Amino acid sequence: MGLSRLDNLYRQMILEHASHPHHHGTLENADHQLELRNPTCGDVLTVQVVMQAGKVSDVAFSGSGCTISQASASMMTDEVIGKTPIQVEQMVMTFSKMVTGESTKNVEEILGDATILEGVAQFPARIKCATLAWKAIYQAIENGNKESTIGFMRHD
Amino acid sequence: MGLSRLDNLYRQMILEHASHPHHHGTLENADHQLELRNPTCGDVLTVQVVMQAGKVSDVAFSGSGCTISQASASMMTDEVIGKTPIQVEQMVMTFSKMVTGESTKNVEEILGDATILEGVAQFPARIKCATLAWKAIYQAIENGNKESTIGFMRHD
Amino acid sequence: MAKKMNNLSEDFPILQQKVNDEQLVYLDNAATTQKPRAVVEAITNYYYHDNANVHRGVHTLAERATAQFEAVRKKVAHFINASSEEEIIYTKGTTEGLNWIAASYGETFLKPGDEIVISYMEHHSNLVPWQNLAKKKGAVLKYIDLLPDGQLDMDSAYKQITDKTVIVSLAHASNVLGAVNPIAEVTKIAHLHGAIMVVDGAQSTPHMKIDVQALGIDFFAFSGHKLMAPTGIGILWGKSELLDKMPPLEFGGEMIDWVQLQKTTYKKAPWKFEGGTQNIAGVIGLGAAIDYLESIGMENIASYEKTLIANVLPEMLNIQGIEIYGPLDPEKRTGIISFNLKGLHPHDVATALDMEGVAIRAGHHCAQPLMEYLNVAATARASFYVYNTVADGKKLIEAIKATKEFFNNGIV
Amino acid sequence: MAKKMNNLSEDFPILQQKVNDEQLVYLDNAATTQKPRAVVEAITNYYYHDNANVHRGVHTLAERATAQFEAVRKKVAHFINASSEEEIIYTKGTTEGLNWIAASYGETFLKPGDEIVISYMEHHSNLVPWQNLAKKKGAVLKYIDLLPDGQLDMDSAYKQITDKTVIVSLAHASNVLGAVNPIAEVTKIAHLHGAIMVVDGAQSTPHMKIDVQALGIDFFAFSGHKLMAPTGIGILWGKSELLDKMPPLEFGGEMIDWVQLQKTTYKKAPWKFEGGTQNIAGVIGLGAAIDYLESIGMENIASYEKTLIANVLPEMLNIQGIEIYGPLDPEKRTGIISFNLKGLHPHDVATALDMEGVAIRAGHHCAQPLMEYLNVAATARASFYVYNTVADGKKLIEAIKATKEFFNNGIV
Ligand SMILES: Cc1ncc(COP(=O)(O)O)c(C=O)c1O
Ligand SMILES: Cc1ncc(COP(=O)(O)O)c(C=O)c1O
Repeated sequence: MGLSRLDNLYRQMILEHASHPHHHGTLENADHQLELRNPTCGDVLTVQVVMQAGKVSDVAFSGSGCTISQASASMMTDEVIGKTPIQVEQMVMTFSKMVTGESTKNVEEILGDATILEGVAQFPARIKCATLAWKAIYQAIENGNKESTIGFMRHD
Repeated sequence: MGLSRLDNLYRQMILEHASHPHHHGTLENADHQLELRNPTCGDVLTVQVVMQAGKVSDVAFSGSGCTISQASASMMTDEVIGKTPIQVEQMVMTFSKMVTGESTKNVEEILGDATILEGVAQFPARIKCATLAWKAIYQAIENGNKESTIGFMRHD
Repeated sequence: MAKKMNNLSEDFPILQQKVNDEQLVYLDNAATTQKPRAVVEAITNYYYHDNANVHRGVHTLAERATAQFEAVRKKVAHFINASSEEEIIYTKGTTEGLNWIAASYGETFLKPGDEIVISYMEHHSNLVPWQNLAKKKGAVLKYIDLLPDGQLDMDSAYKQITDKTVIVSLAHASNVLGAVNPIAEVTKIAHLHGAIMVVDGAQSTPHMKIDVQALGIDFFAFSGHKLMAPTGIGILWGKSELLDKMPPLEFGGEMIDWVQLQKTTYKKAPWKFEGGTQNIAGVIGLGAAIDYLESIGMENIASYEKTLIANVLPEMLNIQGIEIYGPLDPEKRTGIISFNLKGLHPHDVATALDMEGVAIRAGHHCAQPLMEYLNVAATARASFYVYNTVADGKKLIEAIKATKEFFNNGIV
Repeated sequence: MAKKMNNLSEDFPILQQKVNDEQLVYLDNAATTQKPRAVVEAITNYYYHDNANVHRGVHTLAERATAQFEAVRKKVAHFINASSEEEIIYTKGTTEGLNWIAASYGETFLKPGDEIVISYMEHHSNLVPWQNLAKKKGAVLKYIDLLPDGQLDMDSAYKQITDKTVIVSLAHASNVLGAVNPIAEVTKIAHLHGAIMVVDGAQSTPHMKIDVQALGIDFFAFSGHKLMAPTGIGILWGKSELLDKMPPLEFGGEMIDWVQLQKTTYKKAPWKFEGGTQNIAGVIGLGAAIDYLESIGMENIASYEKTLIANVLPEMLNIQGIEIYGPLDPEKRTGIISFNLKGLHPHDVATALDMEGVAIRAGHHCAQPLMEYLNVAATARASFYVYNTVADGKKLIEAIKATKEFFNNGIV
């Protein structure tokens, strides 16, 4: 039956992250923050980052969304803590390649648990849900905004 | 050979009217005048009318155009002289029906020599060329303009 | 009835396919509809026999193309009961039609302080053009409230439409709630205050007999692709006396009467609005779609869809944890059913249903202010058309139940 | 070369027909072109397998449609060598593209007293939008002269383009004279004076390799239907940094980022310009047409057409009483040949040729100021494409001769 394929997308760990997301909430002392909207469904995600000694020391996200976007955000927050902006950038690139089905190296090493989202590649309509949080943190760090700004999600 | 069909359109009398059009020129004392443009080709025709005792007493046309439009204009001028506005209207309607292939009564009686243009019905792209002069005189009389105005040719 | 309803799907090759190993059940008709063979073949036939540019040509193909192109204009006039085919303007779709009214009529006649009245249920295409116009002109954009079941609140309509109102613009049928609005009644209010009445017919024209004269309205826009016609073709209807007063917007091509170096005169409506080469094959396809719809009969389509909904809706309401938006009485709605399942995001629902072969949509449906009004981030939306069957409805219900099961228990 | 030129017509079912009992010779390609089977089948295939609305959908068909729709954008970018597919905007055609530049860029950046420079050979679609813009903004519309053989007069270009010039807009190739304009050279002049360079590519894109970056220009518009693609689809290309500064014109649908009751934010270019459901099947067909053209090779098409013209033109010039407008050197022109026969109106010529199966156009070709400049009421125009052959050219010559005979002697 058709639904059995869903297991490829909604792995147990993903469902758990979605129902009990890590680092969900807001930070008082964020150095960077950014609001990003998924143009397909209108879901909004806000990511806040605290940097210390050139590394991400704390991170939080808020906003509602689907299972994939919530789980992806939750996993992202777990993985970026302790990373430098350059490392985060590499993670975002790797993640983006993974979920669009492009081949890329050392995925597990770079993405850790978030590798479990690779099943999204078989669900092209959900790629944007998965990448939302990653694009948000990338733009947040890059723009260096203390004030909340609204970022752009590329359309394609 | 394909060209032989042209005889249906370009009857000898039509070619003669086109090369030596009747009432071609301008009138000094026109009661009504109107300029009409064939939207397909940009040809322009000006028709002038003098009325006397409720009848067309003189008429002239000017402007360049194709064989069909020149011949049709020339024949029109021959036929409308001495007619009342109501008669002219009937002629214009009858002519329009004839060249679009609609059935209508007493065509020869109403249109006289201009009946020879009935072959136009087989050349739909040329209907506008044939009707230009007739629509011009109809609008000229109806609008009652002493000043030259520009009329509208219906698009279809 | 020339056609048997339950066999219609045979006319649609796309419906005879499996998606994710399951028979396709296409329930995304509010987004776009599928095309019967007759429409696709009309396009093919046009390109294989008659293709030429219209109006300007003397040769045989050009004449054939022009005759067909203009014949469809007459057909459309008859289809919506316009008083003349000269009131029928070819557009790209509903969005372009509504934008043109705003950009031509609106920019010409609106003054600072004037009011434009729309409702909370409008599609962005019948909202943002007015918002933009209001901002440009210093006018005020006002919203008519909805009743709790999603119907237009007529008390609010009476309050919002005032002597300052210049334009009232409403969806004939909502693309989210399925609600059908009492256009004739609102039009009377609008006209009482000297305002014009614009109607977004994108979601009504495919599903019911339209009579623009009986509605008493001033403008009406709809899209071909939502009624089995090709993409890229739509219709803007307007009353002749209004069209005559409106400036054209796209200059060039057949809309022109006479061009001088510093001055141009234009043709009459509708041609003055049709700048450049039109979507001729789209027009031909639209004609074939109207023929197809009329061979069934718009009244028959409407009543068949009502039966379908009367069948599906109670079963959906029986699903635990479901919330359905819009009126529940089949007499007051079209075949669009927006819903949410408790604790599940509509995006996840749509993905799950897709695995079952059931194509629905999830999101804001280009109606973000309505989402806010309903206090939801998004909804799932199943939308039926005349080729759907009771069996399709059953499959939808089953798939929704299986989806709930999957997400609640993590198993299939 | 993957395809043999002399067999191309087999790919075009419409060309395999008789018209007025004579084999059709279609020489009205400047008006619109015929479609190869590959293009029509791409449309059919889309409607029979993948049709859905793009961008908004989660289900399988929507995903397929979106992927194809966006893939064509990449293909077009490559076809005209744009630096990114984000510079490729889908339009209805050239006319819409040029109008959008005038209405968006022009209305935003033009000030009273500014100058717009075009030429006497422009199609109304590249003339009336600027005329209208100039009138609205209190700007001045100026014309570059032509040389006696119909080529752009570069001395005049140097004179007309000044520091007051804000926009220069020229046809890449004339639809009457066949002349190909030295766009790169004019662009340098325009840029020297701080003006932007707009190019009407309607008559060049079908016939030669386009490289918008090599031309150095700022905007480029063309129509699908003139290069074997469906009607109702065209492309507007613009430099990203300009598109980013331009306001959208048609509001609603996928061009939107976030809509609030009184305020809306838009997507980035190109999507912000694409309001409403696009001509999706038209886009798919455009992709198939580009594939077909590239399977021949744009350079091969250009050189084949030059050979064809080099063959036909001298024979036409030999006809007594013929006047040909435009440059006579095949290196300086496309396959458009406008002509008149002494004492004969072009309308009569076109009707006569149609009786011989030869489809040409007669009229002002939407270039009334050029007609005035040439001091003619109208011209006949034969226009060739890559599926035409030397035999088609011969048939044209014969038919012209027979026409002369008929009208001069009243006999066939
Ligand atoms: C030079 C030129 N520009 C613009 C156009 C307008 O193209 P379209 O009618 O496809 O918008 C044409 C074709 O008619 C043309 O030949
Ligand atoms: C109610 C309503 N209005 C307008 C539109 C816009 O139609 P289109 O995208 O065909 O321009 C739609 C469809 O998306 C709609 O449902």
